[in-house]
Amino acid sequence: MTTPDYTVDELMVAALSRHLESADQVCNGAASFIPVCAFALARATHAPDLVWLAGAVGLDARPRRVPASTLEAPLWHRASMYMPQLEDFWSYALNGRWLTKFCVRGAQIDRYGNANNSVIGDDYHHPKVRLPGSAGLGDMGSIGKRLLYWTTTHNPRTLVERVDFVTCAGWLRGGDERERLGLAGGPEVVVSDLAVMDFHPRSKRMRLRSVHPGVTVEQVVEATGFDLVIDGDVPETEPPTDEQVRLIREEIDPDGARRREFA
Amino acid sequence: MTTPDYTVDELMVAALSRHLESADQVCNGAASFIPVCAFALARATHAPDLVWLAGAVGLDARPRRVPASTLEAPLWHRASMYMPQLEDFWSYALNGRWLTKFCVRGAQIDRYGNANNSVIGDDYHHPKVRLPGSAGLGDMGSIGKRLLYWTTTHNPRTLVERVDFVTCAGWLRGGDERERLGLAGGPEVVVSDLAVMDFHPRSKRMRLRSVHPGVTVEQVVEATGFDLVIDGDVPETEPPTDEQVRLIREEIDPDGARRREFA
Amino acid sequence: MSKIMSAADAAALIGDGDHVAVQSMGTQGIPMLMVRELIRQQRRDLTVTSVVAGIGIDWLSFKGVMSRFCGPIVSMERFGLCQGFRRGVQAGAINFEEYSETGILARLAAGARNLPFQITRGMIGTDIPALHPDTIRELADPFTGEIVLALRALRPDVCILHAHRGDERGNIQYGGGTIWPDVQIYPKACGRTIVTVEELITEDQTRANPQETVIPHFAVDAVVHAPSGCHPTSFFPGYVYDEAFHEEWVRVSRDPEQAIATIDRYCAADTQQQYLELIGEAALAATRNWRKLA
Amino acid sequence: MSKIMSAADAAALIGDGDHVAVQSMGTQGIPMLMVRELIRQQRRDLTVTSVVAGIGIDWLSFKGVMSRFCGPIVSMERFGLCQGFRRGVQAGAINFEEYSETGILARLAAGARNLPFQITRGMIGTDIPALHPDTIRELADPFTGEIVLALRALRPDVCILHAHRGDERGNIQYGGGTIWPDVQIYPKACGRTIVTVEELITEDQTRANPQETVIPHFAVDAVVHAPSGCHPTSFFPGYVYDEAFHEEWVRVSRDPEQAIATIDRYCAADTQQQYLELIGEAALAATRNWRKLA
Repeated sequence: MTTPDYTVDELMVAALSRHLESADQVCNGAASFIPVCAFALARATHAPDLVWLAGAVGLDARPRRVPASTLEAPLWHRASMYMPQLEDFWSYALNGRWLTKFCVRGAQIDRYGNANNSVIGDDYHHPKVRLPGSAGLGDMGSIGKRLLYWTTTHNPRTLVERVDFVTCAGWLRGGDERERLGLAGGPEVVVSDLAVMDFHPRSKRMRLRSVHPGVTVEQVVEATGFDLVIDGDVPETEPPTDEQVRLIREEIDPDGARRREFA
Repeated sequence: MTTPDYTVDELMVAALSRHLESADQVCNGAASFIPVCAFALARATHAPDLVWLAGAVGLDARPRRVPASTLEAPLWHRASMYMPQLEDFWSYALNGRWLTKFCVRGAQIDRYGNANNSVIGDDYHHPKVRLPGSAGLGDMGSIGKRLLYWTTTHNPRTLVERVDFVTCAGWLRGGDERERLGLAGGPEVVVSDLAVMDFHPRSKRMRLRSVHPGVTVEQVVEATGFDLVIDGDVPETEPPTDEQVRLIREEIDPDGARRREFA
Repeated sequence: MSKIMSAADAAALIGDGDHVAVQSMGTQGIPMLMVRELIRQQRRDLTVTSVVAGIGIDWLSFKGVMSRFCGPIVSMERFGLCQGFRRGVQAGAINFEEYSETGILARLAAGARNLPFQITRGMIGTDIPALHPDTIRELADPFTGEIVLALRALRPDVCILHAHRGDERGNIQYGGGTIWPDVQIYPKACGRTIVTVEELITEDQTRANPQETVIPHFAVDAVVHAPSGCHPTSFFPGYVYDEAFHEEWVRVSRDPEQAIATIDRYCAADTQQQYLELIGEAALAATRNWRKLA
Repeated sequence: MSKIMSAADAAALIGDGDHVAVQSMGTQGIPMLMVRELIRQQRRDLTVTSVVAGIGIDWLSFKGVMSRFCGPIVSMERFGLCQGFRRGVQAGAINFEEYSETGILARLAAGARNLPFQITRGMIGTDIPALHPDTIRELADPFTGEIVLALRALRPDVCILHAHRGDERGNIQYGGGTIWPDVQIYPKACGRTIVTVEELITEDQTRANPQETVIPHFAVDAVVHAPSGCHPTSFFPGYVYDEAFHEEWVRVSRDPEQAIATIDRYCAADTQQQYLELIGEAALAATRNWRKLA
């Protein structure tokens, strides 16, 4: 067996990019290196018309490379529009017709795809750890977006039975609860450093779809804080092609900003 | 008796300007030549800091002279800001702290200072005359503005007992009705081509305050479609000073745009 | 795939009975090329929304294209009432669904943001709310009980705008002057967006001045090249309204036959170029002289 | 009467216990001169609202100036959590009144327009609404019965913004890049407005570029000259964030004593000029090099 010529960050970028199409418009928030690389990879390969609103500001930006921040002006280099947030960005985001997919990284993600970026601990007002807070997550889970989760820390502290606080609405308590509240969209996929998950169509429980090359199903089960749904044989996650790896390393992110997510 | 060296349009401009102070911010709408001249006169004399948002767009504009339109770019020549209407103008107008006075010309104005710019006739859906419509009037009467009316057609068709349709909320049916609806502001003055009126503090009925030089109280009563409140002796409207007339004719409106209102 | 197309192809995006939001600010910024094209294609039964409708609505009224106007005002400002519109309403052929400015903007803002309604304090105490029980309701503030008006979301089928520049992807730029609400709100509230532009530019030119882009390409369906496309209305800073044209219109529009003959004459032009030739270089040159008015 | 004043005089417009909206977008656009001045003047018990709070809020937290934060997020983006803020909340010394972005923007938009509330579809299904029974209520659309969330109007006492240029009347101009919501909404929602500016200009210069004016003078109370006034955060297009400064802050802020000593050292500067001398020309030059990051 030869050592594969890619690293897990590149695998994740390629896996996430597969969930993006030419007809989509996406934006990114703070410290979102893997999504930003995935958008660029999708645009360079199978989704050339994917619209990317860099930092929720710069339309179709063409940064020379992924910079050290995904929320600063270097990211929206050569954009065709600097979208004002108040009237424009939020109107397009709320509208329902555009920006229909959104990538989310939560400090906690639970079995129904709810995410927590607010507090760790049982008492919101006296938390063990105060996390940064909702930002746009508190909106994006509720306004019809198809949510694509990523996390570089697939472990029982991140993937939990139930989030301590629902900052971002996923499938709530599963089944049709989301639908009953009139919420469209919802979580579709979780790309972690070990595996790719989706959600069971009826129960809305997180389901193991593939394990990354070199990772076993048992390792994933062990690293997950709840029982994953496992339907039959679990295939291996498709590895990035040589060309995808080359694009990521040479064209998109030569500085390796994506590895900041593994600090 | 010598012929006075001013015309009624100049008298009206001077009379209206007396109701503006340095602390005010005002804007103007379409075909508002008398107010625009009054703003300029106030700024040139007793209210140098009066803020004028030309055409609800151009902040502190300095047009060379009053142009043929009060809603086109020549009016906001040399402005210090082009105020976007959607987010900025309407926020400042609704806010309550700014733009607290507004000049209104209605096709009909009634004894309680309600104005109609919508339809003439009893049946809204089958009007005798379809007027241009509410524009901002339907807002300005309801959002706390102090309303300054002007009209160049003081006759029983303009000054009516009851407007056929309330496009702009005045004192409604008088007394405290406006207050009971929670509406601040309200009509304060009516400057016509014959006289100056205000509103009785309690009943809110229109009250004759002064008649223009050369006009008798009887003529005003005759020209008004309802019984004006008359408290004792009615003085003469203060005529414009020579300097005011000079400013209007030579500096502010040398083309006589103000006389378009008497067509 | 380029979004640049002819006025005729763009007008095909508008069907009989559609609700069309048309940019208009009295004598300013009316996309007249598209107004003429709707007349040429004999569209019927349109509802039109504008902020301050002007000569364009008058033409649509005379030619029977529009059966309903939804907005705050129809007026050519210093040139007075639109006679075709006035007659149409008085005769019962056109329905005027009248709102205040904050009223129509609240309806569009709700549509833009996929919210069921927006609120305003405008119109309270006036006779306007009672006209519209289906789109204006009193609503108690859940915190204090205070009464405000809720305006129901409006989502027109299509909008027509005019701007300074557009590229083939559909990015639209504004190049000076104030931003009217039309440009900011119609593309979000309306199902399809048609923009006529003074100038076609490349995407690289768009990227050179991203701060001037006001509509992102993904919200635009058609870009139509229309130099002097607002004539006889003004479009800052390029040209002012055509005073003589409007005055002639005021004169002929007193008589429906003359009015229709006038409209037909201009609508006979197959292209914007032909239309501008009909207008003549002398008249166009006069509209480029701001000093005449300033 | 000129509105240009010193940071000290501007800070006098802010009292103990005030609710202060502070411009902030993570590592971008924080009016740090005024943040330092509030620390120098030992303000207490402030509530601060920001869209994306950053290092400024961390300093106010460490120095006990702020007892409540009202907004969606506190983060220095790639530099991580604000440790002083985090400790303050965990210790119960600071209350974090958490809203989503559309939530805080709806509250401010209502305040800006003197409306009692604004609605959003954001936060439905999350645990956030239940935290705020006094400011978030479910509301049925009066037309369809659909449930949305009503956000109560917020009217902070004062706001602090940073912009490219200002004149003595108080007109404020922006000169490039995107317009953050702070600039558009705080001056309308807040009782008083303080703006620090990179450059002082004359009113004639303002009139030469009216399309760049973003706040009218009548909504501005104080203009404070602050070249590089957002350092160590960025302000497009003039300068990027100071990477070394932030990294050093991440290091020292793990230890409250070191953190406070660091803050005190910079707050000892009496003027912006003195502060910039403390930072040093080499560090400032590095922030003017966008290429390093782009």
